[in-house]
Amino acid sequence: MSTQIAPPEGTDRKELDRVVIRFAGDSGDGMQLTGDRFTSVSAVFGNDLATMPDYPAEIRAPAGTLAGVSAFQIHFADFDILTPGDQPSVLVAMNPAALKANLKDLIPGGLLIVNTDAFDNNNLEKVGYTENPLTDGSLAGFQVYEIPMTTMTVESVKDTGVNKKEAERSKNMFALGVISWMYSRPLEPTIAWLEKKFAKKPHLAQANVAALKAGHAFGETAELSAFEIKPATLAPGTYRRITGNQALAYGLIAASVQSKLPLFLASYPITPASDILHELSRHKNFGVRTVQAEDEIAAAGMMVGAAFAGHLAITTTSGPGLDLKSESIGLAVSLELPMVIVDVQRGGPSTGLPTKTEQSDLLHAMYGRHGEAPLPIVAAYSPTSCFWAGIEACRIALKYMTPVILLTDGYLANSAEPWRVPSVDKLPDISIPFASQPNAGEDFWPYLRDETTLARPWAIPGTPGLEHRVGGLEKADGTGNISYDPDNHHLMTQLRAAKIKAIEEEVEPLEFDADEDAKVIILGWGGTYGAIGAAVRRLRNRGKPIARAHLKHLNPFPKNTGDVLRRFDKVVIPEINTGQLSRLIRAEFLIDTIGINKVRALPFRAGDLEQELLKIMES
Amino acid sequence: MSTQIAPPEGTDRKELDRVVIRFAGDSGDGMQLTGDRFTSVSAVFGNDLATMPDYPAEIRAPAGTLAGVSAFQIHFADFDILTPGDQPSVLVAMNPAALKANLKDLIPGGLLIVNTDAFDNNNLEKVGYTENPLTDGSLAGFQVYEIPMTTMTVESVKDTGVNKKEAERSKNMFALGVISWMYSRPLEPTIAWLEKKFAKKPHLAQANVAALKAGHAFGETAELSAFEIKPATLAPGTYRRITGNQALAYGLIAASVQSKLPLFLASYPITPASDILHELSRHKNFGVRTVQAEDEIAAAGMMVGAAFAGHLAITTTSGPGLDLKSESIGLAVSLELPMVIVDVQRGGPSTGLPTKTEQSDLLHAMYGRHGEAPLPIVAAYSPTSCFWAGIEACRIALKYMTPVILLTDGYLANSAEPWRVPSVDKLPDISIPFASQPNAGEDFWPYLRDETTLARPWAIPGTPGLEHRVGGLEKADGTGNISYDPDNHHLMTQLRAAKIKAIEEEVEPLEFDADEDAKVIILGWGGTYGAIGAAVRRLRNRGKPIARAHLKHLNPFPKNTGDVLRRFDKVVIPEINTGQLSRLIRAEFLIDTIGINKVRALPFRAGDLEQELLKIMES
Amino acid sequence: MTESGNDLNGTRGITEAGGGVGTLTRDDFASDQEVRWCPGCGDYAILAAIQGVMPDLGIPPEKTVFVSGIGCSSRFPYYMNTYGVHGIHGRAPAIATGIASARPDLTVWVVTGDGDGLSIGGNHLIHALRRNVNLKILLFNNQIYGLTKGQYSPTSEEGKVTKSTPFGSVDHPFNPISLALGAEASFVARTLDVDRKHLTSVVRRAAAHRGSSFIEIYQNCNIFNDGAFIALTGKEGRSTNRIYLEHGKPIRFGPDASKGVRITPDGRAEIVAVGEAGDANLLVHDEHRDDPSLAFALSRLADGPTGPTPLGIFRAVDRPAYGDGMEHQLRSAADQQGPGDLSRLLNSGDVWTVN
Amino acid sequence: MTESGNDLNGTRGITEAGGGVGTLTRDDFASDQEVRWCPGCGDYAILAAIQGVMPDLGIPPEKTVFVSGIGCSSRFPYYMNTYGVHGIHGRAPAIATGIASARPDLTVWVVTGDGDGLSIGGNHLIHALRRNVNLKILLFNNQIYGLTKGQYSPTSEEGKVTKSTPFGSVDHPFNPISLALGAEASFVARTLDVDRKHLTSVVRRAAAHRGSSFIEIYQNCNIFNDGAFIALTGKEGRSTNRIYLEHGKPIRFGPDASKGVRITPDGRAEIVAVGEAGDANLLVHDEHRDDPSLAFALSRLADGPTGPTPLGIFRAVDRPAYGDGMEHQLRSAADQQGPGDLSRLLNSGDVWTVN
Ligand SMILES: Cc1ncc(C[n+]2csc(CCOP(=O)(O)OP(=O)(O)O)c2C)c(N)n1
Ligand SMILES: Cc1ncc(C[n+]2csc(CCOP(=O)(O)OP(=O)(O)O)c2C)c(N)n1
Ligand code: SF4
Ligand code: SF4
Ligand SMILES: [Mg+2]
Ligand SMILES: [Mg+2]
Repeated sequence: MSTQIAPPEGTDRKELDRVVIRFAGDSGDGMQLTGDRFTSVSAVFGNDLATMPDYPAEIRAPAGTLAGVSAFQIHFADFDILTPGDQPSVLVAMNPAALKANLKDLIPGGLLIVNTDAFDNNNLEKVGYTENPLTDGSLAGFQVYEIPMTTMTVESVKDTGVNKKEAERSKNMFALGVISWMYSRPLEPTIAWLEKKFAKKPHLAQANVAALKAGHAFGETAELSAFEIKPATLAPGTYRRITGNQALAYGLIAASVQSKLPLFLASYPITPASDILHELSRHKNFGVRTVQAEDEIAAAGMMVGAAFAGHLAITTTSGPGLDLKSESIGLAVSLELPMVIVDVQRGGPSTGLPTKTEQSDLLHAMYGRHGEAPLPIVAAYSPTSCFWAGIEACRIALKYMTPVILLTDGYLANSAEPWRVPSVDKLPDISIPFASQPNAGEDFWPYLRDETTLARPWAIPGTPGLEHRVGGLEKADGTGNISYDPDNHHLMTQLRAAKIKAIEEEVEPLEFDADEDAKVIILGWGGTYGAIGAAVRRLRNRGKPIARAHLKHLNPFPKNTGDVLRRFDKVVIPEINTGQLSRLIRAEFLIDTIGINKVRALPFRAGDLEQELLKIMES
Repeated sequence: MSTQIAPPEGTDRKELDRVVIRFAGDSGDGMQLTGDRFTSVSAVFGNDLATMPDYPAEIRAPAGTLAGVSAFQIHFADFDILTPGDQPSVLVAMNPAALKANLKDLIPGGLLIVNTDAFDNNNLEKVGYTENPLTDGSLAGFQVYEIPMTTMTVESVKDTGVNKKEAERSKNMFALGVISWMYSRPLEPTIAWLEKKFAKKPHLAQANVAALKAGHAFGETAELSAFEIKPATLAPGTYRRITGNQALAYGLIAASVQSKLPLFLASYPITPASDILHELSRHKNFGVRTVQAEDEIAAAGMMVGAAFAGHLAITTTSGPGLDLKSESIGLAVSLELPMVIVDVQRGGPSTGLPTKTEQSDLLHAMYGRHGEAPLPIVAAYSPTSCFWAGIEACRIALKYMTPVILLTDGYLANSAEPWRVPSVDKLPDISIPFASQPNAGEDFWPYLRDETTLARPWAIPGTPGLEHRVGGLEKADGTGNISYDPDNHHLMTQLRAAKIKAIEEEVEPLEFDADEDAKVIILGWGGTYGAIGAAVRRLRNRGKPIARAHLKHLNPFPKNTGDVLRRFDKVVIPEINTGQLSRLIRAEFLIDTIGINKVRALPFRAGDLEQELLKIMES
Repeated sequence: MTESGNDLNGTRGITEAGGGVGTLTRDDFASDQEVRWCPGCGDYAILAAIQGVMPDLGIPPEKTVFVSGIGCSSRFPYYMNTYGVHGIHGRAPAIATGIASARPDLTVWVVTGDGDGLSIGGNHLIHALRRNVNLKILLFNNQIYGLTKGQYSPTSEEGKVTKSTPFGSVDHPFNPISLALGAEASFVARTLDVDRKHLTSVVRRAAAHRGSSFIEIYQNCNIFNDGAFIALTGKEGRSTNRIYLEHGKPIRFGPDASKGVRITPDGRAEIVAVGEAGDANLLVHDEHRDDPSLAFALSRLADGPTGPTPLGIFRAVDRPAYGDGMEHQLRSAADQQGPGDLSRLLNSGDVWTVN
Repeated sequence: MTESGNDLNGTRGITEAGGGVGTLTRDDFASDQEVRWCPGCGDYAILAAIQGVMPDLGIPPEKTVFVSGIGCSSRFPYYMNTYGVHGIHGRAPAIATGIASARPDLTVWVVTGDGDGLSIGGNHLIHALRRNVNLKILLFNNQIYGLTKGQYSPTSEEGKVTKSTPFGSVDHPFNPISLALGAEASFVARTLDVDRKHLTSVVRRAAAHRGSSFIEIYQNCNIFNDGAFIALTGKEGRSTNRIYLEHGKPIRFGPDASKGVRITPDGRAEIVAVGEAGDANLLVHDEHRDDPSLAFALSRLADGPTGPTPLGIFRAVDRPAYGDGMEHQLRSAADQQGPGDLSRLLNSGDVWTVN
């Protein structure tokens, strides 16, 4: 850990293996952009990295208030890392609000860079500081760089012809310049980017570039600590950064291409899922149809309609929207048509904490429909895995003629990672044939099943001779005619369950990674993958033998799940909920589980997990 | 069993301990009414009884078709009985369709009474009989009474001035007369009832009475078998017959009276729950407000609003409606306001089998909301217990300031039983005080909790000084102000769960009833109570030791549930679903369970259960 | 049949309409399922009329989809030998929007009831109309909930005594025509179950309209609301109360066309005796008027079908259909950006290479 | 305070409005919560106006309830020191209907947005209007989804480029006034965030109306849809484009009131130069006309707020309020059947005794 703390002084570049920086300022201060630029440069430079934005809650609060603080955290390193970092080792605070909101996270002895210009009485009062923390000694435990960033920025841009407001707005580039010098990031890519962005307003480009350079020069002149983080050794390939939401959108487009079906998305905006809709609506040249429906029920209904019509039909939402889609998903189960419902989980219950993350919709996805209405559940586990998850969910939906729920979460959705771009010709062919002729003598029976998959045929409108009606009333297996026969209902209930259960035959077995002598296995699912990995790494570094496994299919479970878990004395399940996977594992396998459950609507910290696991291992 | 079969001949009244009669005819034949009259007379006569109507599926099909068959089954006995009977020992079939649809249920050797007039070619063809079953020998295994009911009815009413259609319509009274003679039921109550019903159309009263008497006389003249079923020894008291839906409506009115709160019901019609709305809308003099909302979401929203406004707020629905209410129920959990959601379960998934029964919404009730949104679940177990369940659900809701889900089912809803009318002064006082003054210095904190129940105060509009705002965003415990603080969210998540868990402290312990040496316990919930009881009785009659228990609280479970179950080698859980309670028991207690799961959208038959249980006990 | 590639039109697997559209008969559109409405139900007449007119529309069964919600009326699709979805309560317009916007090559019909379409499904209905989705919407208005056995509906008259309102309902009903017009509907009409000729002609016009066609069909539920439309169907009312709207013609009705409709100077439609008003002062009906105010005023002539009531097409104007707009965007995106290239997409943005 | 018995009015635990209504001030209605809209948001002006007018209405804070859904606008209740429910998206009218029909003694306000009220919540809105529930509904129309950061809404103009419609939207917007009128609304008005005097006067009228009052308030979202109402708020437009409707007065507007509105013989509202038309031929506005056709015609003067646009009260007619009808039934049932007696109820029907 010591390598994370900046050395007190010296212009020699000290080598670090990893750094976690958090940029924090007012919503209007451009912190997301600053973080994003720094990330981009670091990625191209070759570090491994992970990022996490932390937007203010929903609406833009008045400048300078706590509610208005916006932050962006980046973790970058010379090795493969797994999370955006528990706590920053470096905090850039552009105003008192940013300091107040974020200081508690900075590691002891960490480096604090403040824009002193913003620490006037007015701003201090707004957030309830009675004393100026820069002078009252309360920051003694940190290494503080006080920089009058606004003044210096304004000074540096004075020849560019920008007005005062524009000048002050450039201070985020000044901050970026400072940090770039300290962590030896090149300025050129950002200069090029600024020039492109402000191509139509050259004076703004000039001012931003001037501020950036001024910050860099200041770092050098003031002999701020300087560090070097070597590139990580990543697998060869072409890389790009990608967030979970974007990766998922790409995954769905890929599924469309690989299934040779046009993509149809009906969705209703909701945080943190909206960006999937936004991204997909940009790719009309792929034949992607996007509909912003009047509500989630309509979106789900449109999905059902498009599936009936022969499209690869998708809807995306978050918790409250999933509630509303329940009835339509139940219809989809009864119709046995392929479609994918994406739920980007956020803090609940009810409106809850809409911009935050949680894993609390698993049981809802599993059971949140009246009657017996089973369906497969797939979960992404890292931002880039959303690409895979999108394809996998579509593959299962099409092969088994069933709606599939795909779970991601607010953390995965907004966080970015470097992504090794897959080669398109390695992607699986997931196409299935439409029914094209009668299957029962002269007749077409819409519920005559495939013997292996139990899937029914998909006959789409436009196909002469296969006209048929489907609906939510119970239907006779085979003919699909309405049936109130009790035994048929029992049969259909069993068939619908068996079809989903049958998927386990081709779900890849649960991989696990166990040290010799490991007595404890940590079982995870979803977005905790990185944090669990980092915690396991730490335990191993301490010489503690441990095993881990991560579920990507939540229904059905991989066939070997029970066997894997039974090898160990203790099964520990960390979840950002009160124990939902635990409940499923216990019910399914009668295996005792130990939950680590923090429902803070934030990702786990690897350090906290490490401590909790240690306690469990030692008890 | 032998007592159930009618003896071949003789005019002496043979004593039977119980009989199961099914009246079956076309929708237009008045079978529900016939059954109802027979039931009423039997009840007043003093038999114990249970009934089950079997309506045709949703719409009135053309006369004479299978889809149009309507049936009514009554089980009556000289001892306390538990179910409407597995299979009729007597079948009255008014036409070929009724025969075809019901014959498979008649016990071997059972008594079959047919209206031969309806067995013409036209009617036979309509239901696909190529030969007349009355003549082709296919009924050899039964004792058949062929009676030309239509002709005899028309003849009997010819002096009353009714037209042909009206005359023919009276044939159900003829049938009732025949059966009344056979089972020695008095005619007077029915005559009085008919005279009241047709007070404004005396010729119809006359005709119906004439037909009734003619049937009775025919029975006597033709020397049909005649039986006697003595009154049952029931606990002393005033009795009436009541269906589950009606009992529930009364329970809710009682809860209103006992809580001193006006009752507010917002509902959207849906089978089989609509009758609760219908019943409650008749009692405006109790201050009951009923709103037929535009849909279930609105109904749930109105319930939430009425609860905020200080009413005892209720919504009633069935499966598809419960789906739609999910989001509002989640809001209710977050608001911590008292209200009751009644779900009358029916066959699912989707539209499923709307007029049939099922127990397949348990997990949906438990988990069917996004986020962590726990709430109590209460289940009625017999038609009359719906009265208790209505009060109990309201009691918990008020005491713990929480929405409660009350589960009943289509079987309980429509079936009738004799009900010993409770004495009003024995009903519990379930009132709770509204908040009337500040609770935090000068301020009112809407989320300042009671230490024992963890309930928050209920301050209703109109109370000066307690103005406050509630909403679905996460709120700080105590003040109730919006809070995005991670630790507060964790705390609130735990508090919401702890509040529900705390209810177990005062849920009555799980009663169980075990034979010495019983190694197997049967655990049930909901509407299977009667069937399980009958099966257990049969096993005991066979000398098989067994234990049973029935859960009335599904969340939280009674505190001793695990302990009770662990006393036995095998825990058998019969459910009309694929094992929903099983999953909860396994997850909660890590106890292995053996499910008996028939998803036929019909109540269990005691005989089938007995067989299944025997198998399990002997394996 | 195009088996390859990801086809913008979503027509993979679809053959072109087989020949012989001209030779279609009513039987081609009738399914083998037993019809299960109550004897005497108005739904039978509507079914007969629709099955009768389908062969004339020139669209083969396989290109036709019937979508419904839940209700007696919503059983309709089962009886049509076309593609069909019996959806869930109130959601037919949403499901149909999915089909129609995915597949502009299909003709999509929605069959709904006054409860299904105006109570639980009201929102989807008004949004479909606003968007002008290419749907032919048939609203069977029997002013009651049939399937759930007789509760009042949003079109039941005030004071209606039903199972759920034993003391009479206290809410004011919708006028479906006014509501549709307020929701920007481009084609709005009303007809009657028992008037087969009129029903057929209105349906034919609706089918030809590109965009949303909304038809309110007064339908008698002889079990739970018998005679609700007696003012229009009874012997006398038939001739006195039906106001047939005909484009380009002065609105006259009643025995000997002795009554007519005119617009008052302050913007109301009112019924007048032709003799008094003078033929020239009668309103000449104009379906195609862009401004829906005239159609709206006509819809207010009757609050409920208890007196003189307009039947026919209130409004029929051209406006781009939703699916067509979407289709246009797909085509022009493909034209401008070239067809989607997955590899190029995945490799877009700031990429870097590790060797 | 009545502590006993099951009180028909649901007023158990409620004291009568404390004295001093006349002495209420704006501060009595402002909560202690920090207001968190974007600086410059039109919501501030509306909040100020509402807080300003509340003391004049004569209803104390404890008898006032604000109910909202989800959206920027829906944060409104937090800033009012009254009872309040911040509900879920689109459901405010339903929640408020529950409150208002349970408690006719309260004044219930609904604050909603164009997405909340017209997209997801459209059905509840039109049903509340049809029923004439005693609600004061304020629809903040900024023609955009603010809270979810800028998607188009059902009032956004066609072709709108937003995050979810990068190529422009393809759907036609609602005209909220037309929709409300089509849904039988008894009180329908439109006003403007920046016109405090007008806003206040309209709100005052809405508060006095028994039944549903629907007010569309044009509200600028300076972050995601800045300037949407510039035609009415910009220096020039302000005087040329605001058509203030005043009951009983000929409709005139523009510089020197040089323009006016008249009804064409075929039932349309049209804008004319007063000089040409002649003062006497101008339409005299009549809010109270039972037939909503005139109000509807006026609503069609402007498809969107980009040219001359009517502001003010389109319609204000009396119709029984839903809760009052319900209340009436409760009272007359109690009068006729006597107050509920539980023991009698349970023992009703066919009973028998076992000894
Ligand atoms: C979500 C849901 N709520 C309620 C129902 C029950 N239900 C079925 S049809 C219907 C109303 C039918 O009325 P209408 O639409 O007028 O059709 P009609 O039967 O009169 O043709 C209702 C309430 C349901 N099936 N699903
Ligand atoms: C069920 C559900 N779906 C979606 C959302 C996300 N959401 C919150 S507000 C909103 C729209 C806001 O637009 P509008 O009503 O116009 O209010 P504004 O923010 O513009 O004031 C959406 C889609 C949600 N909270 N709940
Ligand atoms: S209940 Fe009414 S609408 Fe339904 S089928 Fe019967 S007559 Fe027709
Ligand atoms: S996003 Fe728009 S509507 Fe929302 S607070 Fe900001 S300016 Fe106002
Ligand atoms: Mg109807
Ligand atoms: Mg808006």
